[in-house]
Amino acid sequence: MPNAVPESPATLSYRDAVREALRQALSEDPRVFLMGEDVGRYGGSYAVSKGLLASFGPERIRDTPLSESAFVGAGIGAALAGLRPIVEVMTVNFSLLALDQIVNNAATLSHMSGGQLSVPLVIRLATGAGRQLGAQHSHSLEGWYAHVPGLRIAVPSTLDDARFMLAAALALPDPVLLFEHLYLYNMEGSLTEGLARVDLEHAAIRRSGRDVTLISYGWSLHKCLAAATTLAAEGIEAEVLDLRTLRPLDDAAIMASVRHTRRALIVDEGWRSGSLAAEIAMRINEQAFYELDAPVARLCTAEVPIPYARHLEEAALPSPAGIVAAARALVQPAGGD
Amino acid sequence: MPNAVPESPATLSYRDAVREALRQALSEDPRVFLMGEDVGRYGGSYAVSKGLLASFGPERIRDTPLSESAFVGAGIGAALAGLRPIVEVMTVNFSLLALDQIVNNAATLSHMSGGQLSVPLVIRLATGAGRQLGAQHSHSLEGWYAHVPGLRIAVPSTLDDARFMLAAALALPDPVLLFEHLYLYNMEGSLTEGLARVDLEHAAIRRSGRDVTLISYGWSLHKCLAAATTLAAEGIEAEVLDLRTLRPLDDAAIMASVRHTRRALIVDEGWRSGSLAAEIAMRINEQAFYELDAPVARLCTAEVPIPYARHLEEAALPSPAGIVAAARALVQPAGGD
Amino acid sequence: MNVPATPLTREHGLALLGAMLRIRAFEDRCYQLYGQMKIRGFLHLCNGEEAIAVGAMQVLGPEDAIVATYREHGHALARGIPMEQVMAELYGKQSGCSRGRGGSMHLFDASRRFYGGHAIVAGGLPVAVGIALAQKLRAEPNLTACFFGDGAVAEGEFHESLNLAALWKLPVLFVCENNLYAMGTALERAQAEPDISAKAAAYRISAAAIDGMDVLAVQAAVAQACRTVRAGSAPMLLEMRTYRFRAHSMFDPQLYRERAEVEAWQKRDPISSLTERLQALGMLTAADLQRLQRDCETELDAAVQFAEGSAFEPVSDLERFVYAERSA
Amino acid sequence: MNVPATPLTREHGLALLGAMLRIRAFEDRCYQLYGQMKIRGFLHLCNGEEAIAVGAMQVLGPEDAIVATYREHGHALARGIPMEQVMAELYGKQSGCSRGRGGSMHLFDASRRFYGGHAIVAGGLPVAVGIALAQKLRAEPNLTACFFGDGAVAEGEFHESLNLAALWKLPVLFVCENNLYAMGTALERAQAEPDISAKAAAYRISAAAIDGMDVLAVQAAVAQACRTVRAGSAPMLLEMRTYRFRAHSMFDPQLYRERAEVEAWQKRDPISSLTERLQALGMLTAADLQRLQRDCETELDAAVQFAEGSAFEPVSDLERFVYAERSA
Ligand SMILES: Cc1ncc(C[n+]2csc(CCOP(=O)(O)OP(=O)(O)O)c2C)c(N)n1
Ligand SMILES: Cc1ncc(C[n+]2csc(CCOP(=O)(O)OP(=O)(O)O)c2C)c(N)n1
Ligand SMILES: [Mg+2]
Ligand SMILES: [Mg+2]
Repeated sequence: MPNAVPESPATLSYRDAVREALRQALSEDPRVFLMGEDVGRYGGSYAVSKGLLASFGPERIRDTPLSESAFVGAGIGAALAGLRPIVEVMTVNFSLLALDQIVNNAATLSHMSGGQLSVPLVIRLATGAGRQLGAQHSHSLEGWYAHVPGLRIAVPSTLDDARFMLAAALALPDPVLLFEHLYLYNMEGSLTEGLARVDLEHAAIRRSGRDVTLISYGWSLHKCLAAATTLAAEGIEAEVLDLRTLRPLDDAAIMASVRHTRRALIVDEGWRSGSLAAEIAMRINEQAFYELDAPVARLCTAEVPIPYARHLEEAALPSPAGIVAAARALVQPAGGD
Repeated sequence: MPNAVPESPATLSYRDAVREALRQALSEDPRVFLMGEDVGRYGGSYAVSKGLLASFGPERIRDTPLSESAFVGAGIGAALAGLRPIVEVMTVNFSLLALDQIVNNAATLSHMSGGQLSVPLVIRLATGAGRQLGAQHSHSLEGWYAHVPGLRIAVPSTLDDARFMLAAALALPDPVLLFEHLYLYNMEGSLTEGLARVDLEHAAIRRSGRDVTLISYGWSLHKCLAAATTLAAEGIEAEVLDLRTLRPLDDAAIMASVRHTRRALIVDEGWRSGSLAAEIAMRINEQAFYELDAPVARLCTAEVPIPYARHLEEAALPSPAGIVAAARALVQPAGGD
Repeated sequence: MNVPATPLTREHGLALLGAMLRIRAFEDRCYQLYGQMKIRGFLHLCNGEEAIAVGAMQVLGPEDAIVATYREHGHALARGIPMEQVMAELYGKQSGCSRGRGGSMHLFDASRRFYGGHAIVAGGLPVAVGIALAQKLRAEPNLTACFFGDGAVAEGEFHESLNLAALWKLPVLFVCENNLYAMGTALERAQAEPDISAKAAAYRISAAAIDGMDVLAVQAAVAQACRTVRAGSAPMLLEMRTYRFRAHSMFDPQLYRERAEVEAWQKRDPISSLTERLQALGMLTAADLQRLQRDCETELDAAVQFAEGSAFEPVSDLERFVYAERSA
Repeated sequence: MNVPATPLTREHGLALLGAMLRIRAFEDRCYQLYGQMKIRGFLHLCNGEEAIAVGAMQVLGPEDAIVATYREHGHALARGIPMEQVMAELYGKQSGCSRGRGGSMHLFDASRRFYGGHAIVAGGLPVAVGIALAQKLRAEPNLTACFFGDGAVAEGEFHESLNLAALWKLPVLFVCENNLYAMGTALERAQAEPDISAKAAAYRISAAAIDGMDVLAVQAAVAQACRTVRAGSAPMLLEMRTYRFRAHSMFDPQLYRERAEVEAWQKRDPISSLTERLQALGMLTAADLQRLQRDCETELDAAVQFAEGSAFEPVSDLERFVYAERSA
């Protein structure tokens, strides 16, 4: 039986949507609990879990000390032992302290035990730049994590996904990292009527077009959508593909769109070298090289630790204007090189 | 004045070459010291630093407790304060415990302080699979590290580089990670006569050819060289490019070779998705797309935590036979798709 | 710790008071400027905790090194980084002490051996250990003072760093600013053993808990600790018991603590305490106080003007300093 | 710790002795097989430390969970993973307890709640904390026993994990196998405070140092600790003082310790000690001993035969289990 569609207010924020997802998960499955720094009394660093402590109590909305490695590892242990922990690592920047647990334990235990163990753990992390938080608080490492076999990486970039991806992640027997871009928490809108679940397998076309495919996720997705509007006014119809999951990547959806438009621009907030964009471009070249009308292009973050000053930070990140320019160059090349 | 060429035995191992490099650095610069787990009394986990304690004493050949984050961070601090630490992280697998220090501190401090600080730190790490050490001891993460601006990543893959890259790294004001493939430590040979230094800027052609460029580094480089011999017997002349530095990449050398051969196969021990191979391919597509006769190909490690059993480990890693087959397919396509 | 009382002179008393007032005024102005969106990003103010930075910096010499956290305006100012450079940094200007690249959480001044400004909790401790290692290997008489919060104590790096420093007998003065909360998490909900100074025994480090609201107690304790550290080339841990009067950062509804608790601590405000003490000793007149306050405002106005008038770094310089420009 | 003496029966004494002999024989055989290149990778033998695994497993119930290190053959065997499955694992065979994917450092048996086999030093501690958290949240009467070496104590995860377990009152029994060395690094060159059990105070955890060469002492201490843990649902730390007779792993010239030290400890061999004790009590005849040893060899021969005869997993299965095959 599909779950009844829970009631949601007419408009809500991305933050509310994630909170509703948590509330539903906690309500429906006694094995689920949330743990992380300041998820309880503080209400979550980004106010995502506000109110949950009152509803579910401190055993299930569990504040942790500053001990990323231990509480992520504890999430792994609890998952091994049959619970369904949701671990919040306040931001991806701090997850570097827990990387050993994530890469050496969560990602390996199923395979290394010959399939005896599984780690049904969900880790939620705020990610991204754009709020002038400086070099130690602005990483976009979801693409980097997507390198690691054994992990699943997903990015809710719409309200619907913010609302329903968590349940999909919890239904999987594997460690899933959900990256929430901190710029999206305030995004408002309404959920698709009647929607009650989403999958963690398929990319989604968020706008159709025939001239070029803009491939993206997270905050960059919204920049792509804005760019597509601008491009449309110039007569360029961009298709916008929301990757949704970064590991595994939905090759079929990527290739289908690229075969249709014959041109692709990948927009990714990761640093350019070794970005997820490179991987996607490689796959397009591996699978659809002869159907391209132009080399695959990418727009990524400049290769700098993200600076505090607003104008420098803006210059470092992909922008709608930059996307427009890059897409235009793909569609209307300046004349051979 | 260039350094006098130090005397080295007629034949030596890669391990000996690294040790000689350490010995020279310690002898020539009082600011240099080596620190890490078991570098002293034990003689180094891979016997690299054997004998150095007796020569330089425990202050400069400094055994550390198992505290990767603290002693890597201490290396950063000592570098900030004007010393030239060489930190040995026994293997890259354990560096995950120090990742916060490497990514959030070593890589950011120069930029974030507006250029006031610099971190002239060298981190040496054993890397790679191939010795049946299982999933937690077989990572190849050098390509992954190459994603991070502020770091320099280099890989000595020949005896000459094992002997002289360290000095080049110490001469730089930035954090440099040197990845030594554990399979190479026993490799024997002799140094190029008269060579006294190498740079950390240029890739090197290790074998010339006209039909296809094999791009690689580390243990994979030697697999490429073996494959090139086999291919030559079939009449396929492969050029073998040793990347030497993974960050920055020597685009000019890569493009020059690819423009010459018009075909490229990248061989990389990292897991396929998000591999350095994808980045290199992307750059080739960005810079030399119209000069390619075939899509760039790659051969990477299968996307699995490396298993213990020998046959499974071998199946997971790039092999000379696999390289031969992939290169052959590039040069003699099986007939259009 | 048995801290001998130093006789208090009027001059020294006014200097301490002035230094604390200056930080308080700076923080209050930052608060306003944040509301005006002149300062952005995360902003962590140290109101209530001024005595620690001020008391400690009296003692530390110009060759000693300092490592601090993201709540470091007070340390930066007390260390002598010019206020205008700190303010310009918060404005993201090129004239800022980190050229506008660091912001509030990443103040640096190499010339004053002020090594940040670290925004990863506990991330500064290993770095401090390394600086002290350099000091020791060079046989310098200097030490490294490392400031961090109670929240950092739970991190593995605290454990690893204290052990390394003690094992290698390094001249690190670990100064824990225990304000009882890490964001919204009260110490006793983060630490099985909430007595932080007691943890030093696990590393054979000597430690003391100090009233961090009393600048004279802080100064005396740091003075004695520095003597111990320099003499033995061994680390020491001082736990400063303090309280932050404002929110953790600018986005904090403070659901986690009672108004009454805040008010009780406000009664122990280090600035009013010292004011009263100096008044009681007849060392401080109303005019003195007015003058000190006026001086702060004058300096602040100038700093704001400097920051407002400074240029932004050109965007073309974005990629400078990712790799160091000077040679090694 | 005040451990009441349990009256020793012949049956129990022989069981303990047999279990230790079995592990010793297994390790010695592994040593040979490694020389023959039947076993590859890293191989860490536990000769000298058998009393800890054997003593502890007497006490732990089938529902208790176990987390161990890469030096875990003894724990796996004492826990009841069939020897043939362990041997087959070392051969890399599909019939191995981890299907040949894990090898010596990564033995697993979910059915026996044996959660590895962890090769990152201290990496198992947070996992153990999490398993215990699940036990507590489900209000089970079970506990998690977490074995680790003295080297792990310096890692941040030791600190973080002990704090979490104590703070949350979780049923973890931390068992430190202090064999005085982490590879070549002697404890006193790794720890400013080399008394490991003393560190527990920093987390308000009760602790005891036990003679890890005395299987009866180990068993008694673990029994009492388990009672404490189960009763209070709070962790405890036992430091087992022991020694490894062989090299750290197979590639270790042992430059870091004196032959005399090794020999002194060999005199305290847990197997000969118990043998002598049982003989003194008249509970062990020469025939008994011979039988026990023969049993070991028989079992070992069968295990080797099983391993040799088992199939390798097909290469086509390489990518199986990267993601779990069963649903969540
Ligand atoms: C490793 C890490 N985890 C989490 C955070 C988010 N965070 C920033 S400040 C803070 C609280 C730190 O408290 P404390 O150390 O007591 O310092 P205080 O803010 O009280 O001065 C947290 C959790 C961080 N910056 N770094
Ligand atoms: C995090 C980490 N660092 C380093 C190593 C390499 N290493 C393997 S075992 C070992 C020594 C561990 O000593 P201890 O914990 O005392 O266990 P023992 O081997 O004595 O049983 C080291 C340094 C590792 N496996 N993991
Ligand atoms: Mg605090
Ligand atoms: Mg040991």
